[in-house]
Amino acid sequence: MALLIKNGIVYDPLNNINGEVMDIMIDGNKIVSSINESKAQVIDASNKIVMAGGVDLHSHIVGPKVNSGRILRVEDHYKDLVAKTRFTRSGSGYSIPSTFVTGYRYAIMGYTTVCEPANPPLKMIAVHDELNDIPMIDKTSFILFGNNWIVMEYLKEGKIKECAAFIAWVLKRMKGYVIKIVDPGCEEEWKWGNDIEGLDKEVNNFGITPKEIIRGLCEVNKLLSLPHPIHVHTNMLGTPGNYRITIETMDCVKNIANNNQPLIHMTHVQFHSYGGSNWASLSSATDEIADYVNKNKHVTIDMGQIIFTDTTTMTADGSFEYKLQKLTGERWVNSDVEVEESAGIVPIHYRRNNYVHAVMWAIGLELALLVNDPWRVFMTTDHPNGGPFTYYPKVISWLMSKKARERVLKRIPRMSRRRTNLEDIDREYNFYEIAIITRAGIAKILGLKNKGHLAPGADADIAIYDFNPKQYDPSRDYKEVVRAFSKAAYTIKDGEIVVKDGEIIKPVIGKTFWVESEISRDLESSIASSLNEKFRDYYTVSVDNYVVPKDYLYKPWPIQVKAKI
Amino acid sequence: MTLKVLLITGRSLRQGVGKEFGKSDEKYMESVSLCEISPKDLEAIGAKSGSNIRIKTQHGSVVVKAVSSESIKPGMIFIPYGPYANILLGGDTNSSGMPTFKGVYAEIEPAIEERVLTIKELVEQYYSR
Amino acid sequence: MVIYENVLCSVCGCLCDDIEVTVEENKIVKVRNACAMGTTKLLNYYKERNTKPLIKKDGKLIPTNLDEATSKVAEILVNAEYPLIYGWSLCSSEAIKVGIELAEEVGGVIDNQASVCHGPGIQALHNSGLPTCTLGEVKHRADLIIYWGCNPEDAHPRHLTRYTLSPKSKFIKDPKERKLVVIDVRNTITAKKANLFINIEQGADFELISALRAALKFEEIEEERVAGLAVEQIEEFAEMLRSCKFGVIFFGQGLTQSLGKSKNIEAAIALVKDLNDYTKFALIPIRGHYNVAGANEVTAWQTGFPFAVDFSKGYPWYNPGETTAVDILRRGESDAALIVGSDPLAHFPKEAADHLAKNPLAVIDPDISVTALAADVVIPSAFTGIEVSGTAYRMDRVGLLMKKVVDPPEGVLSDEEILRIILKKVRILKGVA
Amino acid sequence: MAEIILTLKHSLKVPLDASIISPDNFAGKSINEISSLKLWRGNKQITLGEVFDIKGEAGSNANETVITINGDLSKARRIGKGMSNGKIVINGSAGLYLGEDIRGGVITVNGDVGSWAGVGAKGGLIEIMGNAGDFLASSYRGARSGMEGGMIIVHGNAANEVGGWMKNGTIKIMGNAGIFVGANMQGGSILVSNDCGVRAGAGMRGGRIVILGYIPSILPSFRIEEIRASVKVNGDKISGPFYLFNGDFAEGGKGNLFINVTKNPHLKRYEQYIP
Repeated sequence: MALLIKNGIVYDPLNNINGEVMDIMIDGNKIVSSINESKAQVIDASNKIVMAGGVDLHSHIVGPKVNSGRILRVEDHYKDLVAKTRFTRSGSGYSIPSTFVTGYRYAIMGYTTVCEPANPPLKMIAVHDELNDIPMIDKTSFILFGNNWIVMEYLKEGKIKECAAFIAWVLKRMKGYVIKIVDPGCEEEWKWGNDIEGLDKEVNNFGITPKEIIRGLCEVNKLLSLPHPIHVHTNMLGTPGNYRITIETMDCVKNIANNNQPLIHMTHVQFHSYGGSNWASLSSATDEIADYVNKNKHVTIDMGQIIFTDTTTMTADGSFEYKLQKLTGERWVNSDVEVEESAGIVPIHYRRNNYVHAVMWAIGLELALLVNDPWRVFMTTDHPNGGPFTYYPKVISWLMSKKARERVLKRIPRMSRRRTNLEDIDREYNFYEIAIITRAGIAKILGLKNKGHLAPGADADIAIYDFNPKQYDPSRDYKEVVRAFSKAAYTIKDGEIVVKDGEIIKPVIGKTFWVESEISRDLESSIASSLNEKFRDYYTVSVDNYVVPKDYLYKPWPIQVKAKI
Repeated sequence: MTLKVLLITGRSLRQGVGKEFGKSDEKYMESVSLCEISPKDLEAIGAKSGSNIRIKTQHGSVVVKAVSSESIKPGMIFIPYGPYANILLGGDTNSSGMPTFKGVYAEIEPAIEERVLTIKELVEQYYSR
Repeated sequence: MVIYENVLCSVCGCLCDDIEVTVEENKIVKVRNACAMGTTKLLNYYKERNTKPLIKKDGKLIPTNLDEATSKVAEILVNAEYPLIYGWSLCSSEAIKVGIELAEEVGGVIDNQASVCHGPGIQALHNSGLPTCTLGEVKHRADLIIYWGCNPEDAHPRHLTRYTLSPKSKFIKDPKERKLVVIDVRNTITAKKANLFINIEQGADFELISALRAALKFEEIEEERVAGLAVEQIEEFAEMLRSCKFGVIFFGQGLTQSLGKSKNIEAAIALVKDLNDYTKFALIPIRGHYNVAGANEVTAWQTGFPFAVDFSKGYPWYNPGETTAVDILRRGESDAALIVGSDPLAHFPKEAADHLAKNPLAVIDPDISVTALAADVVIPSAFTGIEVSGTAYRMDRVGLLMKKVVDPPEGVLSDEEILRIILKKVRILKGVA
Repeated sequence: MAEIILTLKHSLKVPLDASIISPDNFAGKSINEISSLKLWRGNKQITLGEVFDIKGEAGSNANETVITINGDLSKARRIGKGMSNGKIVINGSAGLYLGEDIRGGVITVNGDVGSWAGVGAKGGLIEIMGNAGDFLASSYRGARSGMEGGMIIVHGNAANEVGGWMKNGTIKIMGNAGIFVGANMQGGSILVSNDCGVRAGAGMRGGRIVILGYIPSILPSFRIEEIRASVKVNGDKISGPFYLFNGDFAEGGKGNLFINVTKNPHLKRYEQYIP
């Protein structure tokens, strides 16, 4: 069906459109350059903002760890129960919403694509079983490789091609999109209850260092021509003084870079930008981090903003969660996955009057405000680690309004203000930049050519927000920003109106996409045949039962790339 | 004579195999209509391994076959999960959803003259509307 | 003749995936690698089987067709004000998804066997968390394996050989490095294999754990004996726990069903947390049916709650003790029930099961169960993992895809298909189709 | 004081969510308005008037309103939810969550109550003339915060886990209590006038539990401190002598367990450990 969005105020940074009043035309599930207007359904978007559908780079929405979090936090659901309606299923929300509610709440905010950032391959049947139940949005999964025995063994032996072939095999068979690295090497140590510090200590039994793992996987990523750089949650998350290891991580792959192309994405950098030497002396080190990012084009980052609320931390960084529960005395889930990864979960309540939490809050915003190039910093809360994704409108308002930030700053501890830079930063984002850090830039770094923009040929995933920049000033009227971005006037998914006035009017099923990097036949078959034995020795399941068949996905959507091997 | 014991119910391999033959199969019935008991207690009530005994709790009473077992401590009996054990168990879960399947006060006595009901007879006797 | 390799076994929570099944003319003639339960199921499942839907007329179950039977189930559910939909541990994840949608549509309560199995462990998780791992972690690292209140040699016959004592390990070169401890009230066949058998007093697990936690903190225990054991023995055991490289406790219904129930598991979790200050330790519930873990997973991601979900007010609500099947039945609160892949008349205390038989009752099951004998309508379904494929979750929550190796009898549909027909009929009756 | 009288019309077959029955919700409303208040019976939404005969009148505000309910309400849940003032009298038994989140006022039940009575209580008085179920004045699952204030009196027996995660306030059980009295308790006082089950105070980190009758055993993670002549509960002095145990030190706790010496001769062996 044809759809005409008339007279919208369009922000489409990938096509250099900055607030022009124009029409967007849709035919079927694509944006087109012309339609038969007399047969099209018309949406009057005058005095409203039109953007491509939002894209979330990093949000823990499915997987065994997320679901353990759901089971852990029944009391969290009790305060946010969601009844069924004519169009929608029931569920529960707050920090770890049920699958249906997750899809609905994203769509209501105008988001149409979300990346689940941390799944161990062994649990991919579970992941896709669950992803199938997330309606409304397109989604994908990042696969954890940073502590994988087979990866570490190949890298130790210097078999980079074999390592790349193995990773291509996993991404294709298990239906994943990105090489995700969490606390490289250290999680293998944590599986013995040990800790290693620094990037240059060898992992016991494997004779390889975290730095070698990061560099090796960065090379692999290049060899496979993967659409997104390695996605790195580096070591020592959440530890005072960790900004040094963060810079060291970014710097360790610098000489692999060419053409100034990003080749490492550092995720939820808020948790990795701490100065000081203990919690009492914690300070912001965003000056150092932002300075490095500004000077080095091979790096992109996302914020990992925290929100003052009750939420749940969950990460493949199991050793961090062990330390966090010792610190807070909270409930603790740990879940180690054979051969591959670890994971942990601890509830947390970020409080405005807590010195540490207030510093963390400021750091997230500082990162977005001090990195000059919005194409290399993206908005996330590392949902639900920093806070539920439903707080994105609030984060947008903080970025757009110094006044909104000051309102919070006035109520945090004085010492937190002194140990951070936020008070002195005047920068305010405009809608063009907001469109970059919430969709255009993210689609670009994900290598999703049909997403994040509104030119003909793009997927017809569109958000329309009821905010008139001629009437309101986002700097002054930041509450209007929160209102408008919380409930999209319209969300259009694959050419259909699925949300109107902030309510779901049509439930749809989005695609699940993954990457298939085509490597040479010989290499592929030699790797595949070596796996039977490896699986017999290492796993408790056979290769046969490990892989996820394509038709297991409700709406499978492979993305092919050509490898260099 | 009558003896006071603690009743435990649980899985057994025979019951696990028996259920796979089907609930109407004799092997299933045989696997769940028995009670493991220590030789000492069996002697104390004057019964033999293989003879029928009656078990009573505050919730009900049922006849099953006694099986002498060295792995059971005196003062305790074991009945595999199944319709016979259920007659003897209460529905109070202490608000947990879980009834007390283990550690129920019971009395046992010989019932040489009595017959073990088939599962069909059991359902008809205990559950008919 | 076709030989299928790496078939999944649809009996217990081990979900062994290495079964070899030989099929001749749509019949399984040979089974390799499976345990006694698995072999028996695969070779006998089709015998004495009812393949016709049954409906009760004049007090007797008589054969009918699928259309009449499904209409009757839809009618029973739509007419109820508080229907109970129970079972699911012998169904695929795909069927469970339809079951949840059905429960939501009719405003009923959906519960699964975790309720009377590992539900207390899940309640403990709400209060305490759970340090755990997959079975492969145990295979490679565990030098101390504890079975507490469970007897895998009877209930999960391949557990020791596949996952704990005997499998090939990357780090443990000599199997003798592994120590096996069994804590039980009975000297079971598993206990007979143990390096150390702790014959505990019935119902005193919580006391033993309290004493162990005290001993780990080097606190003096002001008692001579706890849980039937000398305090010195407890202190020695605490030292054994503390000094292993990687320890794991598998717990079973000896903990979940004894005095204290969820509190026993909370205590065990606390013990394992304490132990992680000294070494690496994990806790794994040893789940019974092949997809009881999956029933919890799917229900949790769709509703936020793992079992016992009450949709009567349009949104999901959960509280074991309130919304669990046995409690609802004992209080006499449900007014109809649909049982799928379960046999509560064989497994619930009579006091609870009685109420099921008093109200309209429908059963979907491949077998004629004890419950089916008392039902108003019975619909036979295909065997998942033999006649139809589907997803199941191992006791450590690893999802696996079960294969189909033979065709179901003519006219016999999967649980999922039957439930979809019922859901459609419910929507027509409610006028929302 | 104005009184509203609700009389059950038919016996309840399925659960009734009676959370709207509270002085706060009735105050200032006419009989007609009260009759047409909506509530859930199973999966059906009905009006209060369909379930109860309603007579009398409500006060203009909660503290002037008394609600009397007659009938077997053991399937009615959440009566008096969140009430802040006024009075509810139930002539019969009540179901689950009686007085959930009560903040003030008085609930009297001339009968038994189901589990989770007084869960989340922050104030007020609940008096139960019969027996109480499990989790009396305890916490919601996963929430780790039990009763925060007020008083709950049970004249009969209470089942398991009385006062779990309790923070403040007073619970008095005049009869017997089940196992796990005051589990994970953090503050406040629990008095059991008669016997109680095992594992009293398991996981407690603070607060006091006073047992006047027999207790089969004390957890091994408690330590005897001394013998006290008397103890105060909510300002009332209760004479002993009492063994004072401290624990649960598995949780590094500073809770106090007072056990009547004369009713528990089997605990005499602990006296050798008194420092």
